[in-house]
Amino acid sequence: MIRYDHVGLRYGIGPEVLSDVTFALEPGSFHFLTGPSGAGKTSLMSLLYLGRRPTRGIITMFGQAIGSMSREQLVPIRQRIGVVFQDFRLLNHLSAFDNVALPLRISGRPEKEIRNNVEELMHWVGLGDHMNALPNTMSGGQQQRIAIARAVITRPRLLLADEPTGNLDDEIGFRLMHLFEQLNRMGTTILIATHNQVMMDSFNHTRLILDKGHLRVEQPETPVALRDKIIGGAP
Amino acid sequence: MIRYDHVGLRYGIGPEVLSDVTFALEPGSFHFLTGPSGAGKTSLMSLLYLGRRPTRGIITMFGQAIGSMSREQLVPIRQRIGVVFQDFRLLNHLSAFDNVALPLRISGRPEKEIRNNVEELMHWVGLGDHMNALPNTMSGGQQQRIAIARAVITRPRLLLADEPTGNLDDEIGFRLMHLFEQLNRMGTTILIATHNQVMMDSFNHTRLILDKGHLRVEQPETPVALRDKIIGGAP
Amino acid sequence: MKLKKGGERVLGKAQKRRYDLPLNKGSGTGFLVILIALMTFLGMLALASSFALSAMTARWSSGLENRLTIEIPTRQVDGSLLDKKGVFTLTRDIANGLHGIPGITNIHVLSEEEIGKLVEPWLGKDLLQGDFPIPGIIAVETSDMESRTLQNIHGKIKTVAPHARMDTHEEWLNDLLRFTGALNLAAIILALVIGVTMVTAVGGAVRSRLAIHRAEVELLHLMGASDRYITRQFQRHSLILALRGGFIGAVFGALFLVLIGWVAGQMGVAILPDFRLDPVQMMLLAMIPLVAGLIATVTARWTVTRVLTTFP
Amino acid sequence: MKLKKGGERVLGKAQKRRYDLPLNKGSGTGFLVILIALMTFLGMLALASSFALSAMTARWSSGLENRLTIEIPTRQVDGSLLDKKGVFTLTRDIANGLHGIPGITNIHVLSEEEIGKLVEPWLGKDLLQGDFPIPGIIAVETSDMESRTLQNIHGKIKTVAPHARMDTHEEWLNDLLRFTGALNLAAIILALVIGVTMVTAVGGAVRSRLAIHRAEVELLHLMGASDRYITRQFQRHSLILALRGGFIGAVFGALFLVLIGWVAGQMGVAILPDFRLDPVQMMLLAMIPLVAGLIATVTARWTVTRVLTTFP
Ligand SMILES: Nc1ncnc2c1ncn2[C@@H]1O[C@H](COP(=O)(O)OP(=O)(O)OP(=O)(O)O)[C@@H](O)[C@H]1O
Ligand SMILES: Nc1ncnc2c1ncn2[C@@H]1O[C@H](COP(=O)(O)OP(=O)(O)OP(=O)(O)O)[C@@H](O)[C@H]1O
Ligand SMILES: [Mg+2]
Ligand SMILES: [Mg+2]
Repeated sequence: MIRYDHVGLRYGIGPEVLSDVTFALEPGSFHFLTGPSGAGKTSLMSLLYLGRRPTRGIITMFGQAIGSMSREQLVPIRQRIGVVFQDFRLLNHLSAFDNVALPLRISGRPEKEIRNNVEELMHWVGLGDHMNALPNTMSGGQQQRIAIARAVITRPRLLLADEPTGNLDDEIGFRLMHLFEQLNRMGTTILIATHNQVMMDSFNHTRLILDKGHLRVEQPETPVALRDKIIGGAP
Repeated sequence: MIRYDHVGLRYGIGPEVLSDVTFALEPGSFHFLTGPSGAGKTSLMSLLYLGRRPTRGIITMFGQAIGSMSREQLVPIRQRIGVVFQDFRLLNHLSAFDNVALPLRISGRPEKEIRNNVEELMHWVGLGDHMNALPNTMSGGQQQRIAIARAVITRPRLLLADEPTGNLDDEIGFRLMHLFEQLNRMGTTILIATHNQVMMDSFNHTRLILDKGHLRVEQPETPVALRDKIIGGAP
Repeated sequence: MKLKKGGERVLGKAQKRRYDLPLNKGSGTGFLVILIALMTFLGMLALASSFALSAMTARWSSGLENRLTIEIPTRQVDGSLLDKKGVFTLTRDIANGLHGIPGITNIHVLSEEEIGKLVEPWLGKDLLQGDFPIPGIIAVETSDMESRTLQNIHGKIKTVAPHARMDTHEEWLNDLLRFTGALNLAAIILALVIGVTMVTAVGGAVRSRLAIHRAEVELLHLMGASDRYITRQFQRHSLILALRGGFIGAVFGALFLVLIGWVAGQMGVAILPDFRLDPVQMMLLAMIPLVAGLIATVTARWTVTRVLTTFP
Repeated sequence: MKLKKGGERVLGKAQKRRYDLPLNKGSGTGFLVILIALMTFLGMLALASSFALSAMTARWSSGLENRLTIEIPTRQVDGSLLDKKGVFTLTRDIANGLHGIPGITNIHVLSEEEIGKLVEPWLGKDLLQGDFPIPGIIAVETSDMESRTLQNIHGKIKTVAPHARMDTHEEWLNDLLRFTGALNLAAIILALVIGVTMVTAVGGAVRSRLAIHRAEVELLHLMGASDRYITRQFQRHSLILALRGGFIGAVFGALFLVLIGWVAGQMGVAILPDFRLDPVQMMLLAMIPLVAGLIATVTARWTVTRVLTTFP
């Protein structure tokens, strides 16, 4: 579904942040993206959510080479991608509800459907009683959960999450990982960037490891059983 | 040095986010602050860095009751506190260097001293070659390290850090925890809010546990040895 | 479902939805409104002045244009003086002679009383009550001021009374027209300045809003909002602000115009005797805020579209 | 150390340090500059106009104030006509009689030529070349217009020539003064509007900057920056913008004034014959941008201080 061929990225005249990145995400797959701070995870993500164009290489998304596409042609592709940004990027003047509803409104869904879906999801992430709160009156973890809800509300075909559990305690973190797994089972392709070793050890998914701009693929080191050993029976 | 007596906080007409919080931080002590997302950790922090006044209770800082103090009187107290915000709060128009130098400039130190100190510290946190970068061209972990550098550059008497390692991999995370320990040995009182169980288990410090606005104190559950068991010989 | 209690909330939502961007928040908008109000106010004054000016020009020049005066002095070419009767005869002869000339629409020989009125402010009304002769004056109206007509008239005069003089007021008229032309030019320049200021202001405001909310705009963009979706928000916002400013400016402008008229009336100083805006002019004045709205919308659309093309 | 190569960087830093807040970034500043330029421009025109106006008033009224005219008609009270010589004698007698009256500073008997010039535009210059009498006119200047002086003059005239008339121009003068008074009032109102607009604009701009950068300001505050430290930045920023805008406005204003003078000169239309700004007036005009700067600084200081008190 997603295919990167020798993709490189540099910012301005700086060094290459990503070089020769080649990989493929099959439909319905689940990957972790990891690597030290500054390795280029967020940069790779930004290529994936079309927030930036690569300086070289060929990117194919949903079967289309995006290199030659115009801005307007990218619109429908963008609508099929859900993103959890590392820094959340919530709209501070909109309530939690409206933030989560935003992608649905952009794609023009009827207001009734929006209301039902959003309310259900917000209960699910534990923010049922924070519907009308503004983001900057919420705790870091609450904001992160809104960001996640906003990313998944459209049931995107591709979900990109950058450090989605950095501000969450393990219980909620795992709860959200299970949400991702559930989406994945319903067909969403998922890529999660994380530093959280415990999280990666607990879920049995292929890892893309970035180091100084180079990508390598690694099958999970530890069996699922390790999760229970370390966490001691988390959900 | 810091004493809270039956302190309560509510936002506007909402419920009490903190109720009857009573504790003391002795000079030179090191505490973790933990609790589930939305428990009130950041709120308690904001009281500690004087970003907010409590709705009830008595707060004593550096031997002075701050309840009756005017805004101008708080200035010198604020200059003795270093804060790492959960959302970093870097100034996006200033270079990394200038961000770190800001507290020194506010307190009017000579430019030469500033230059030496800031450069040394930035090398220490691994950003020696990012001096002139603007914050929004840096990775999440790099930004977090700048935020930490800015908080410790003045060698504050009280250091408050809210989830300071949420965006960092374990190696750098531990490196920075050691920086905090070193500061602590030189006399700085430290309070770190975190969800990172591994981190808390690895360092042998008293924990303040917040749950639904109520605070309780807990001595470390695990011996220092546990760190090596789990991490496998990290620094 | 529309009539359910939920209807209100849906409306509330719908209204919120218009502003996915916090354009209506923040104190940056007050400015633009004030500025546009100011510009509209100035624009109205300028336009009203230019209406008044053209009315004035019309009135003045209608008193002079296509008019000429023929004066028959008492002293003849040979130095001898005509008596009262001589002047009268000569004047009548000239007037009669003019009747045949094509292009002349009216001939009026001023009576002694009329001439007396003309000089009264300077010489007192007693001057002309004596027996001595005064010059004759003929006021002529023509359908045009073409040189052929003038030459015909001039020729006729010279044959009858070589010492008579013809005055076409040309110099005075030219001065007047030049002066009002300059004022009109000033009004046009002012209108241009006002327009440019509005465009700059709206463009600048939109640009600054875009800069401030760049992150939000980028986010909408990344979520798959089309350029139209984003542009529309800025457009509508600018339109509303401009209309608001325009309305305020127009109200103040109208009040000011009425006030000026009233004050002038009170003072009895006839700055512009009998000048009244006609309905068409009033409509034109009332359209200024709409023009402001249009300028704002177009500027906003253009600015946003341009900035959006820099996005990936 | 100052002369080391590092010196430059230190300077660079020092300059950056002035703006811990990104006030100099972003496109919000262009506006304020334009707006202040506009206001300064208007202010200069208004002030210059009011200078011109007072010069005009002075000139006009100095032609009328403390002056009166005495007219000796040819027809006497009993209906008989005076001859040329009679008018002359009577005029001279009245003039002589006036000499003794206190308060009179100048007496001038108009010659026949002068009177001829007065009526020439209306009657042609030949009218007075005959033998018939014309009225006598005496122009009198007084040190004041107190009623005692006027009564003395009036009394003297009546004893010599009961049919002579005295004209104090009072009506015309009053009209003129009322008119210029109204214009001056308008100039004052305009100046007020300009001032208020500037205060609103700067206040609004500072407020909006504060709103936009509230997080940054709060951060500085939390880091222990005093109110003075923060206020200073806004103050300096506003001052610089206002001076820039004021300078631009002043330059355009000066150009415009010169242009108007030139155009008027070219057209030969003596709108204001011989009107020149004197050095003091030029200095006052040049001070407008400084006033703008002052207004901006004070407004910024006041606004920021007020907003800061809402901080914990
Ligand atoms: N907009 C930008 N302009 C210039 N350089 C950038 C920009 N964004 C990122 N970089 C640089 O690219 C490198 C990779 O950054 P990136 O954010 O992709 O790292 P990351 O793997 O997400 O790190 P972290 O785990 O700390 O979030 C960093 O050295 C950073 O300084
Ligand atoms: N400015 C505010 N106005 C109103 N409510 C607020 C505000 N800030 C926080 N809250 C509420 O107070 C509660 C505690 O928030 P706080 O940020 O202190 O939690 P936290 O312990 O830091 O959580 P996390 O681990 O997710 O960062 C939350 O329910 C939040 O919604
Ligand atoms: Mg990152
Ligand atoms: Mg928090």
